[in-house]
Amino acid sequence: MSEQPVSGLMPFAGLRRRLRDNGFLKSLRTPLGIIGVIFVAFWILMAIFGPLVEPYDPLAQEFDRLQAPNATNWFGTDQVGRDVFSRVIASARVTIPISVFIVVVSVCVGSFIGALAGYLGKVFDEIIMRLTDIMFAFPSIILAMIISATLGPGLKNAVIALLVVSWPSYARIVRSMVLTLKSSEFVIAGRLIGRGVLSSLIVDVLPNVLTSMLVLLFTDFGGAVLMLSNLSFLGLGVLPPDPDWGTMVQNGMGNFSAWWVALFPGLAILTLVISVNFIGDALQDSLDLQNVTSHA
Amino acid sequence: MVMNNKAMNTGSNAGPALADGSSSVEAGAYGLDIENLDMTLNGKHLLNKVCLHVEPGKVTGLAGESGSGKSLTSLSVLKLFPDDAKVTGRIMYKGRNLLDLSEHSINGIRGREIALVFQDPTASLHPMISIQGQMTDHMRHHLGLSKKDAIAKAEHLLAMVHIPDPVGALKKYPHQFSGGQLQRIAIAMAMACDPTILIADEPTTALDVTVQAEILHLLRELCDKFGLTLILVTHDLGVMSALADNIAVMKAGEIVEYGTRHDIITDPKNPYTKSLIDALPMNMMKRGA
Amino acid sequence: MTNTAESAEPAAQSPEDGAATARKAGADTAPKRRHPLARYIIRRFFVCVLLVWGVGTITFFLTNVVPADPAAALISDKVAKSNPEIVAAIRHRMGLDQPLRVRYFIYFRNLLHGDLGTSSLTTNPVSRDLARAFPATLELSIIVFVLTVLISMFLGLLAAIHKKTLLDKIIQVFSLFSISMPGFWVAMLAFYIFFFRLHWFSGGGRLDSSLVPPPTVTGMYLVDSLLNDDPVAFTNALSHIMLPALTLTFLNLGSLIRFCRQSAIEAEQSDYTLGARAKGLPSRTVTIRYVFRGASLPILNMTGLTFGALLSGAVLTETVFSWHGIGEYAYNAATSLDLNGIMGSGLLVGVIYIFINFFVDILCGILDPRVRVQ
Amino acid sequence: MVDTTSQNATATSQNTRKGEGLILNNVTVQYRTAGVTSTALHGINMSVHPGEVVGLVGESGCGKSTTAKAICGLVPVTDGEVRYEGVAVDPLGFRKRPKTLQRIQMVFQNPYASLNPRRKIKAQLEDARAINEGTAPSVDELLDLVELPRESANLYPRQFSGGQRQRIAIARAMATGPSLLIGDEPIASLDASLQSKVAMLMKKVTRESGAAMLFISHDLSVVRLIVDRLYVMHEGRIVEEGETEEVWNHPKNRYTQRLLASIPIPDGSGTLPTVLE
Repeated sequence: MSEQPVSGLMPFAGLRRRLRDNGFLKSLRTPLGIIGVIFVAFWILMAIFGPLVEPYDPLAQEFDRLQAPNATNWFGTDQVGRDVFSRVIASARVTIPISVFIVVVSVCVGSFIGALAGYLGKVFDEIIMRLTDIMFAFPSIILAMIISATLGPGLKNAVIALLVVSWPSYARIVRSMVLTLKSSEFVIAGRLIGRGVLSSLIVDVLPNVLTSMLVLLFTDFGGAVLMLSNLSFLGLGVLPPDPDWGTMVQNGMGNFSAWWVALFPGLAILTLVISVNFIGDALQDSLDLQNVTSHA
Repeated sequence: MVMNNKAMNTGSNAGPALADGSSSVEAGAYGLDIENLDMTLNGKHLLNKVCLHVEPGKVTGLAGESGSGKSLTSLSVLKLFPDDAKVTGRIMYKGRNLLDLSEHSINGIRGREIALVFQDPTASLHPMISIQGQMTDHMRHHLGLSKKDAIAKAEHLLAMVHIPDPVGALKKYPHQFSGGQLQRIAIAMAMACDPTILIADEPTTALDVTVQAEILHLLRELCDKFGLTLILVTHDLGVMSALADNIAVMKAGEIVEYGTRHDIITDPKNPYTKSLIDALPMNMMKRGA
Repeated sequence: MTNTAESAEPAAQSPEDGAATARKAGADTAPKRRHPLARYIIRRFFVCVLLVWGVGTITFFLTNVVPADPAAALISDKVAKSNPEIVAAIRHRMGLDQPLRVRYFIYFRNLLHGDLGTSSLTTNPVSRDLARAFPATLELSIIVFVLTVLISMFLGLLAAIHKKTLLDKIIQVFSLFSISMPGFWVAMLAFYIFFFRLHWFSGGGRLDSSLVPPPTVTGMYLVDSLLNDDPVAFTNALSHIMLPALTLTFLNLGSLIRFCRQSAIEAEQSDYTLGARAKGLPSRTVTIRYVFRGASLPILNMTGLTFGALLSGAVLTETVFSWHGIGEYAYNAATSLDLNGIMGSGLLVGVIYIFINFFVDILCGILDPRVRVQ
Repeated sequence: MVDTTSQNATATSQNTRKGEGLILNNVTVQYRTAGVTSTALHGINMSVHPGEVVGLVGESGCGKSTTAKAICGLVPVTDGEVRYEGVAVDPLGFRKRPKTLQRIQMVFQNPYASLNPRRKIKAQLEDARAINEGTAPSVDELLDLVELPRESANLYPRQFSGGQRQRIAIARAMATGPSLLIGDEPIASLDASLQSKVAMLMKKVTRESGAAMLFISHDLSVVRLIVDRLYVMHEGRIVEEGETEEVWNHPKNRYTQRLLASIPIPDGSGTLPTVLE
């Protein structure tokens, strides 16, 4: 008696239709939603077509030092004469993909560990929960700082540090969701008709956790960008001379009168993070609406 | 005075509407008249020209399945519907239309003249405020009693609803009582300002059948002792048959039939009411279905 | 919402039968548990001790196990390659030639004696540096914590009361800005605009260099200057602390406002609020006595977490204002790879954070009758 | 097995099926919540013979739901034993559920949580049909069985009312060809008019397939309608058992008497239920 082909696994078709049904696209049409979409689109384009858009080579120190924004250098030049505008654009190519990577990987790792902890329970659950408690005992940036300092500065180590710091919160969220789902009737019914633990997890539990995970992906992406910039600001993330918003703002620390060196990279971070948060809020509101209606 | 109203209700008008709904039969007992109550909330038409005459000093039952609008009707009497609901019609009480009252003046009636008891006492009482706090705050607001007098009255009320050790109970918190005891406390709280009308919204649905019997006795006792006008909202026809004098049956926001308890239960005219009565296990047994 | 749901015990939670049986047997005959609050505090304390031990283990793991050769990590590669005997000497001094178990024991013994090793940057023992820097951060954190909690509760509850109005939208956008801005950048902007350009506040350091810091009693200039009734020092210290305090407050407001708003909305839509309105209480009383109290516990719990975010923020902002606290110390340690300095400050911040949450938990336990009274 | 349509034929008399059905002897279940051990079941002795329709009634918190869970292995039994067709029922651990025990299926109280919201009805019924030892009825036949339109197969659970979802849950349970169906408060969340209909439906489908049924509810009047024999449970103990009409008309136990007396009779007479101490 072969295991039934698991037809329910392709959730994305259902998801698109459900998002359209519950007005996620409608909620995007609010002023905030529109601004959010515009800026996110802008930054994605910058990340993809950066090299075409950058007027100058982000690494070339070919200009006079600390020039205020002018016709040639729209955002002025930094302390070693590099064009700030080109570096801001170039940094998007680094920060955005890395942040997406961090969030996606930590969501997957966290969800997997959280699901197992929630589902297997007892000893495994206890160990995972105590471990996450300890990880939460450190304020996030400080733990990341310690780990990346020990591993040595550099983007690779910073990413590792951020992954280690981020997965516990997802593990906790997924664990609590799995705990409630595990005791819900349709999962028990699945076990009663002979479904094994793994198949029950994949067919019954995870599809119902997935939608909330997607919302988390959006809402936490901004956090990942900020954390990466924080580490770079501390000199533990992207190493000079590579362009990164965090390090660029730190360069501005040295010479305060040249306000443009620090202003524009910070603005880049702000516009990217706040626009993603606008979209995340819209997604959250429409899903809350959807959860309410489905159990009316 | 038994209403001999045999008015067949084909339309949605239920029972004769006494001109001003204020003619009192027993001394001090007041009824109320709901006339063409209509409500729409974000596009959905929830109540459709509800007309109901609540006889003073009697128990008027509002029966119907979930989603029939019976709870909404009872809450509308105290204007406890969401602000963005569009409501028309009149609810005549003591010659005034409650729907036209300002928030300030309707507040004067809520809990003072018309009181409410909810389905789930564990949810409608604040978990972090003591029983004394929740029993005396509205008493002191409406009646202007001093703290000492309010506590004394609260003890008397708890004794009236057969709560053991009223003095000790006042100091406790809701989580220290069983469901049945909490409902008694909620009823005592509703009776605090000697209301003329008590609205009980599914008062026994959340309780076990043995506890339910005790609460039904308590409600009957209060009605007889204080000449209280009771609006009993429930889906349970057994509870309705035990307590209500008149019954209005609601379906999809309309009153489909109104009559005395005996007529509605034993000789329903409206097909929907008939289907409800036939679905009762007792009647299914008889027919050997 | 089917309101005909019978009260039959929920099929899902089987423990309900057991607990319900106890409750069903009348509240008084339930097994009497001696003063539940004490049990609650003791349990929280053990969790607290476990967490501190966990934090210590993590820092040990990171310093002694992760880097291939902890000694080499302390000195620059060039030196390590040229004369191996220096490396051997350091290894011996750090006890690295001992088996891991023994080093673990030594590490914790040192910790208990407050020995966090010496900083490669300042060459002083890390614990002395931290002790000197701690009051500055403590002073700043207390002010920021109080400001953050008060403002965010006010704005959060205001937004909840005026739900879906323009005011609510403005507060929401404001908190989104606060969440989305990088701390170090905001600090620099504030420093540049309000000190460098507008001179509204004095910037840089905790006191003008021309003034003599008040004799240290608590190490906190504001308190010490008051104790020595030295108004000049007090006003100067105040104007120095305002900018970092306002910046850190702004950075931490965002998430707490959103949380307060959410808790207040949930309390406002709850059944007990409807019950209070049905009693005819004026809406102001309903809001303060029922809605705020209902929302108070989750909000209080959240403030404990805010303290964590605050300490993180300090690391990124103290440097901009050259505020010589733990944050700046951690920053300098990080940027110069002073491992002991980083571990020490990380450990201290972790332990402070654990104890803050411990006290917040206890406070929640005391305020919540469901825990305090069984 | 000859299907007797007359509603109160005693099943035990024509018990031609082999096997001893469900036996609970001296089953005790304890829970440890927050350091306090509370006992939900104190030594329960119960049995459901093949083809029989048995009722289990009691108020909330009396242990009815724990009994249902113990029978399906969803809760560990602290003492005593649950046996079905001679096979001991062990707690459902991480392994798949043993074959014989797959013959026990359950219908739950909350229809809104009984079906996987992400999968179509057809997929969920197919999963159940997969473990039917005989020839499982087709999805269409199953939907006819529970009086639902055949097009329902391609819809999602959120497109159905509470009553319809409960019918689908019954169809899923019957798709496995069970020999014992457990109804754990299956009608509690339904509208009053639906409750008797769904209860009668459950009896019809089990009777037609020759399966036994344990119907658990706090609503005595509905239970009386469909069961041949019943147990009354109070605070984790069985206080009375016997033929339905016998227990209904001549209850021996004090608590049963109090329970029966407190049921309001919908006869329009306005008599309050009596409260016995």
